[in-house]
Amino acid sequence: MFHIYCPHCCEYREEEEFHAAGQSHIARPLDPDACTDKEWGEYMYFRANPRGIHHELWVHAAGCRKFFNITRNTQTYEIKEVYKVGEKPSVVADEAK
Amino acid sequence: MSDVTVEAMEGKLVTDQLPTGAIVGESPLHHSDLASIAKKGPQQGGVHFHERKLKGLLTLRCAPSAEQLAVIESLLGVALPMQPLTSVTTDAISVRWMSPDEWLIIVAGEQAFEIETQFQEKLTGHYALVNISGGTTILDVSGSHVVDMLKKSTPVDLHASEFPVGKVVSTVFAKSGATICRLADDKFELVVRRSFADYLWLWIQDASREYGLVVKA
Amino acid sequence: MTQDLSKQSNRLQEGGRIDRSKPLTFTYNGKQYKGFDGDTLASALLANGVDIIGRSFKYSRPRGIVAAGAEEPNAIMQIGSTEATQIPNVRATQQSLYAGLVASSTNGWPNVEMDLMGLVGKIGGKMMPPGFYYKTFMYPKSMWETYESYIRKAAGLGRAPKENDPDIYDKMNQHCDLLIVGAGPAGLMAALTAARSGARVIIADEQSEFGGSLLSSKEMLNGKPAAEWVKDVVQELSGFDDVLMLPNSQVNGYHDHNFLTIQQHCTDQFADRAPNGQIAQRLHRVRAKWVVLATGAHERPLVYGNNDVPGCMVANAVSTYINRYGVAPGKDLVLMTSNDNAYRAALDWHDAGRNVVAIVDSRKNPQGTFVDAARDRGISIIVGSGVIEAHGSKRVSGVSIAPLNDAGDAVVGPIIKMAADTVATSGGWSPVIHLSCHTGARPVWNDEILGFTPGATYQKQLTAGAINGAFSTAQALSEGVKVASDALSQLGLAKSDVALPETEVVEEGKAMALFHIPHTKPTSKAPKQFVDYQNDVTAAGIELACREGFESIEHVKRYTAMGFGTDQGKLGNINGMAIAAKMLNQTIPQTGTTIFRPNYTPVTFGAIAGRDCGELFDPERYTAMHAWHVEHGAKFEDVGQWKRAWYYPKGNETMQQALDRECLATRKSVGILDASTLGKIDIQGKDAREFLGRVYTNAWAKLPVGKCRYGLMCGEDGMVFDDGVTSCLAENHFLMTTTSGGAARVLSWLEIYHQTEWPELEVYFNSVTDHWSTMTISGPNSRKLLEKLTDYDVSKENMAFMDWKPMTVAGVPARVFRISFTGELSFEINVQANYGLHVWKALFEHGEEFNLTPYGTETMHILRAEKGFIIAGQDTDGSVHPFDLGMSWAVSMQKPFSFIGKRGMQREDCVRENRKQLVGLKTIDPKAVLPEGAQGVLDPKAPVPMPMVGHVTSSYWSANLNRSVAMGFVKGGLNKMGERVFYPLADGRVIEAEICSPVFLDPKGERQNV
Amino acid sequence: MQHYSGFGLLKHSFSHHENWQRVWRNPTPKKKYDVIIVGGGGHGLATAYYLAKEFGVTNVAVIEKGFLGGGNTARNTTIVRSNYLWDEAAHLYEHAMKLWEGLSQDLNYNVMFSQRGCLNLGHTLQDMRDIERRVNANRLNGIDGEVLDAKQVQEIVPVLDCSDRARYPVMGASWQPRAGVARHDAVAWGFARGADAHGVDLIQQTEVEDLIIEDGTVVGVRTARYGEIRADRVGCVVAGNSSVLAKMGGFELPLESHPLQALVSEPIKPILDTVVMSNQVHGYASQSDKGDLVIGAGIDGYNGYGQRGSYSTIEHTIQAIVEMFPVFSRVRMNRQWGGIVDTCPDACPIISETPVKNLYFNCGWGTGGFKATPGSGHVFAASLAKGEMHPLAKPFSMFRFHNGALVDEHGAAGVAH
Repeated sequence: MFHIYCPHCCEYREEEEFHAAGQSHIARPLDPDACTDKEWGEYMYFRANPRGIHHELWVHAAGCRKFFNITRNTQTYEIKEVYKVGEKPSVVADEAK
Repeated sequence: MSDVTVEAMEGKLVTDQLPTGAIVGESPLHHSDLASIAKKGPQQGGVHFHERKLKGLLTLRCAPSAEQLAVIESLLGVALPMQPLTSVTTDAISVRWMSPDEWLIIVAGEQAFEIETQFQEKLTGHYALVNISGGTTILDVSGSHVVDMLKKSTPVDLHASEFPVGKVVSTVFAKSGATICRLADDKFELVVRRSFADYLWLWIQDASREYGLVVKA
Repeated sequence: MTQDLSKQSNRLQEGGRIDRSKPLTFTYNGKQYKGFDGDTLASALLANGVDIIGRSFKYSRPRGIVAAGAEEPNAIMQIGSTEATQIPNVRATQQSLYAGLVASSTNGWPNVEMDLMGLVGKIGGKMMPPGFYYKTFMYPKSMWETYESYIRKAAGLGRAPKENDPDIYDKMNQHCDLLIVGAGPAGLMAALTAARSGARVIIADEQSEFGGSLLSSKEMLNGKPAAEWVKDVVQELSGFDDVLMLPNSQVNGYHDHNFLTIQQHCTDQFADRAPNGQIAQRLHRVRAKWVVLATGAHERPLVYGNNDVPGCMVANAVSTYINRYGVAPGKDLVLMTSNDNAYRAALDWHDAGRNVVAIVDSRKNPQGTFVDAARDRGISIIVGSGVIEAHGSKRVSGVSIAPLNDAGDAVVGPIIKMAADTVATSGGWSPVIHLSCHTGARPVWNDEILGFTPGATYQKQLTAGAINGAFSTAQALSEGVKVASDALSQLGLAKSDVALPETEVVEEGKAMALFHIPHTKPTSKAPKQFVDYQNDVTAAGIELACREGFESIEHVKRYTAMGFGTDQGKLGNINGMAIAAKMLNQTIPQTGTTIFRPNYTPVTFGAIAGRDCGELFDPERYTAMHAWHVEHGAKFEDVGQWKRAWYYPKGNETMQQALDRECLATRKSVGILDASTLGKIDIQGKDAREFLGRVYTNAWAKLPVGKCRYGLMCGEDGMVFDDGVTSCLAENHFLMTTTSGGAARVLSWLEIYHQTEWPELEVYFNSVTDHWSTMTISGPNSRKLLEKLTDYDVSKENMAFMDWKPMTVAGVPARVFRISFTGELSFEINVQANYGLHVWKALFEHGEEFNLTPYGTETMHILRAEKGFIIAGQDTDGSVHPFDLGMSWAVSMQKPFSFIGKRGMQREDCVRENRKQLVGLKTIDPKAVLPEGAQGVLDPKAPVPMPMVGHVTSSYWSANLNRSVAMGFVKGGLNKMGERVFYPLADGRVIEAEICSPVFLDPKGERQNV
Repeated sequence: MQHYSGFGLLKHSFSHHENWQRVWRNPTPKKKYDVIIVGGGGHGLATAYYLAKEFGVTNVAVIEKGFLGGGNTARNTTIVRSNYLWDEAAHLYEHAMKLWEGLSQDLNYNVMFSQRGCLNLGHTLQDMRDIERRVNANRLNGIDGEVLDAKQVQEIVPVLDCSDRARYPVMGASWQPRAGVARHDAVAWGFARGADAHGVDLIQQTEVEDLIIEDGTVVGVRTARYGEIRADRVGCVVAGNSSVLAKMGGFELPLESHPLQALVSEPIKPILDTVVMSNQVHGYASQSDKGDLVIGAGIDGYNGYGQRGSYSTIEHTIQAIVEMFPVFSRVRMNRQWGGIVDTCPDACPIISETPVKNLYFNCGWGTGGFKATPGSGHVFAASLAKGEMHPLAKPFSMFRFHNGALVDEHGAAGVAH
């Protein structure tokens, strides 16, 4: 049961107020019509799914209804940081450095 | 009848939604006949319940510029609470912070249209003001055991050190949601959606049973 | 004071924390017994000399009580005085005794067969090594079901009640600075330290009283009995507003980020049914800034031959029964130990006036305070030896004692037999690390204390006392202060002064690592040496598992079922690991570790469910007109959480009769539908129009103010997921409608794209679903009806199809949309929901002359199906795109922005030939109504598996057309108009249908355009 | 291989069970194999078994980082059924069902496959439409199934609350009589013992740290414990850890690994004779031969490799069970646990070639892998043996997520099972 700091409400809230919305930083291709089937399929479905540091999108569904990012260790479930949409994470996996 | 007002300045529609004359609105808990319960039911107990009904409720969406802030303050008579989870309450108006770009405004039922009209006339730039009076009701809960009842219903920390008077949170309430504002040490305001009101009323009765529930007219 | 103790043969004349002025009568296996307030069911049974409290699961051997707390494996009872209040599997050592308690033993087989089963166990037991069932019951194959039915008969301990639970349980969310688990010396000291500093503290303990080990020992603190110190501390703690003390409360689960669950027994400690509707149990859901685990330790029994004969106990349990409950569970005690600490059991036994036959110490030269005390009392100590076997069947009658070698793994001398009725053993203490494992930390073996201690964790967790292997009271007290001080400094709270109470000085010699007492015979041939009582796991079984190649401790546990009982191996796991380690020639840490998962002790389902069951299981959402529907006899349909009127039967009408009436009335005159549940989203901003163009498949750039338009919403894969009508209220202001079930999903969909992809677009979305009551009047007379309630000109000229207009209806300002889901002239009237019922009733006041007929969702479905309109979710399933639905008219591929779904619906598989396409299905027999979900084939005579071409999505009897109407998917169906499809049904019938346009009625749309 | 039977048990009881053979060897790996299977769970072991037994490929190693059958095989709720909606999935699961039906005898290891039937409850009109659709498809595909009304459901499960009191009253159900449960550990052990007997090397406690890829072709694996082990073909069957292995191969998969939790009650006397599942109320239960109620529901919404999930999921699951079976209110929950399930966007598996030559993946079974164990192993073995995908596996290529030919089984998969 995660205790999640909402960067908009500026306090910790219970996991029940939030929903996970998948991997962060998957930008919609700017010109979808120029994508091949493979590129489009990868945008829609293919994910890093790492064991370890993961950047993921959550929404404070029962609270302020804002989406934001969480950097979390998917093995230990430790939340390393939260940051707003449009911001970059400061904690990243070793191989991504 | 030519009482239909359509204002479409700024490309938005504002209409008066209240009837004139003797038509009485029916709040979301109308069918529960709280008035009779208030009269005939228990007069003592640890939780007090009151439906503050037929108020004017408006959602303001805006990422206000300084200029917009000033206009809004002049229109509402109070400044928008900009700090997360804060609120302003006066006799005439309550404003609740909901989100970085969202506030809930509570006024007397008939004032909603007035505020909508004034915003329409005076506030420029990107914003939305939405009347949600029909879709929302306010449940005031108070009493010596009100915190115990709330602790059964919501996961937020209600301890005075974490949840002082004036704090407002939107959160999970039972299997629905509510916007909770602490009005006094032992008094809270719950803003809830109409369609869930009956369920929440059942829930609150159940959660209050061991403390005794007093319905206030 | 004189008490009639005659019936409590093992009750001591004095001592214990029981209230001898409050005798209680209880029933066990149909017989009445007496005990005292303050007893547990277990102590009362022992007081009454009840030896056998159950039979073992596999071998049906008689079993007695071995422990005094949560670790008890045998005393698993059925409790309950009435059918509805039966509770299976209550641990007698944790159940407070109350007047009128009714308990019975829980055996695998009915009582009458018990002796027979015991016999079967003795003989058949030899054929039932671990995993025996994997090796047999296979031949002949057809017999397996018969075998299995016998296996199943043996299943289970207690039984579930047959009637519904009359009790209620609830939940409470708690927050604190420190949650202290365990109110023994360490926990109490931590609580006191934290409380004095103003921290918010919750302290929970599974026992009915705080004090932990101090309640069952004769220790002195500050020169007074420890229990008095406990009383003072409890009193001081109860004076703090921010300290919540929870006795009778097990902390059962430790979840991520310091979320813990506590099961508080509110009334079930003194009644099987909560009096006066009180809460029976409360589940506390705690979020703690810091957690202090002061959970203590469980004493480990030693494993020896026939160690399950009633009368074999854990040493500390003997002390607890004597000191806390005033019960000596026997007369002649043999204590076997590998450490000094356990000597206390013999001392307590002796001091209670009972006979200590001998202390059998595996060490050659024990020395220390307790050893000296035993010698002082003249108790015989047999050193360098072990009890290799207990004798007796229904109660211990004696023991065999033999000298052991230095390693403790071989008998090296002659056996002495001694008479005794009780064998107490101790192999040392296992820290209660269960909670510390729940979030994934792996325990660490500590050779000093011969046990596992909590592993590293990132949870804000501190541990104090015996859980760390700090077994002495003095250590526990000082660790309690230390962890509280650490937490306080992390919390930024100033620490106030707390003085440590003065403890007695105790010298203890080094303990010996001993788990499994050797026998003169090899383990496989020796009398059964039980490791896990509840699952009848023996040392021989573990050795066999290892010999067969199950080398991982997880394999051993799974193969033998060790640790899978309701006690989760609290007594046996480490002994089992030690036996496996030895067999595999490894150390214990090499063999693995022992991981515990929630729950620490079992938790009542009702308590976990709390009040979220029955009528509060899930919200029922109501529209403003709900009470009217109820009053008018509506049947309801669940649509998401909404209760929607389904149909309104009159008198004795069947459903079909009611539907026929509703359908005919609507098409002939006028019907009314409560459509308030449709999702409604207010969209404002200068980019609202652009946004709509991106999320809908069709064009929105030119929709004029005052007009409405239907749109399809697709995922990025191009598959339809919702649809609805969106109206232009003003240039930068729209009202979107969604399906009733899809409202939340659509709003979330809009928000995620706005917030993460296109934040530059100036637009706001707000749900107004609940704000508006929506009532649709539909039918040729709907205009006439509306005209009765408004002065507004609703003529065709002033209000065309797909227009919306503001007007006053029945005195209430309304927004009226001339849109139609029935194909009839229709008006959708929206008013603020506080006035919905008023307008609804006003319509009926004026509707009588038009036979205004309320209709529900079913008639709505029929009427739209006659027109071939789809319902997202019924005629779509996430695998169809707009072209599959024959709705290319609703897709604008020319829009400049590549709308959501456009790219997806052009993928290779989405543009292939022969996709399933939605078509009308006209049954050849007009009276035959295809079942929804029927699967079509082209050749009804084809052998199974038959190639299927698609299923029926919507199908109804149409009273208006006096025939059935249906829609469904057919492979390549849009190019197969006029061809036949066959639907072979389960009852053997085959319904034949012709592929046709889905529009069965008024294909030109003239009825709605009047 | 030592033959198991009741007679054998009797015989061994005279020698105090001292002479049972090892169930499998504990070999040191060779330098090179024809096929390496990464992952010693049920699916991997079944693959190895069928490779050796059916397809004559015996120079095979199974490399397992922990102990055999220690992943999801050990953590699932053991439900076996084949009533899937789409032809492709239905044929695959039915292939497995047919293998289940003779598995104990084939393996000479009693996997305790108990065909006690499975009910999928319907509580809404749309549920019932979906049930009709699925059962009709099953019937025409030759898979047993019936649509029952509430009264028939009540007869099969007397303790189920089929009254109108329920928030979502039971309207009916689909019923597959051949469905049931099996003993999960026995499945892994039975396949392992069978594979070992056919010469397969089962290498435990050996983690694959990398794939050795030369010129776009996999040629072996690198392990911490034994260094390089070479192979002509490598099949990865590592469930929740598939994305980690794929990354070693330099590609991503359309997978997310989620926690899936399950729980058991304390053992109680037999009360529930079949498997009961509900998508709408969201929970399912069966009773084990030992008497435990075995209960589960859905996955947690976030990615997680921690083998645990959130308490609220457990709470909701138990609410659903108490709502469906009010008489279970006083039964107590003994233990909960979590697995790591690799979920695919269409709730169907991936049995596929990959961008790396000779590297194959069998994954994405999500919450429903156990029931497919023999079928999955069999078709994957056939594919690995021939270097060409088995016809039943072809629709489950990972490349369907490029061309859009998904097999969407969310409806039939419903609550995790």
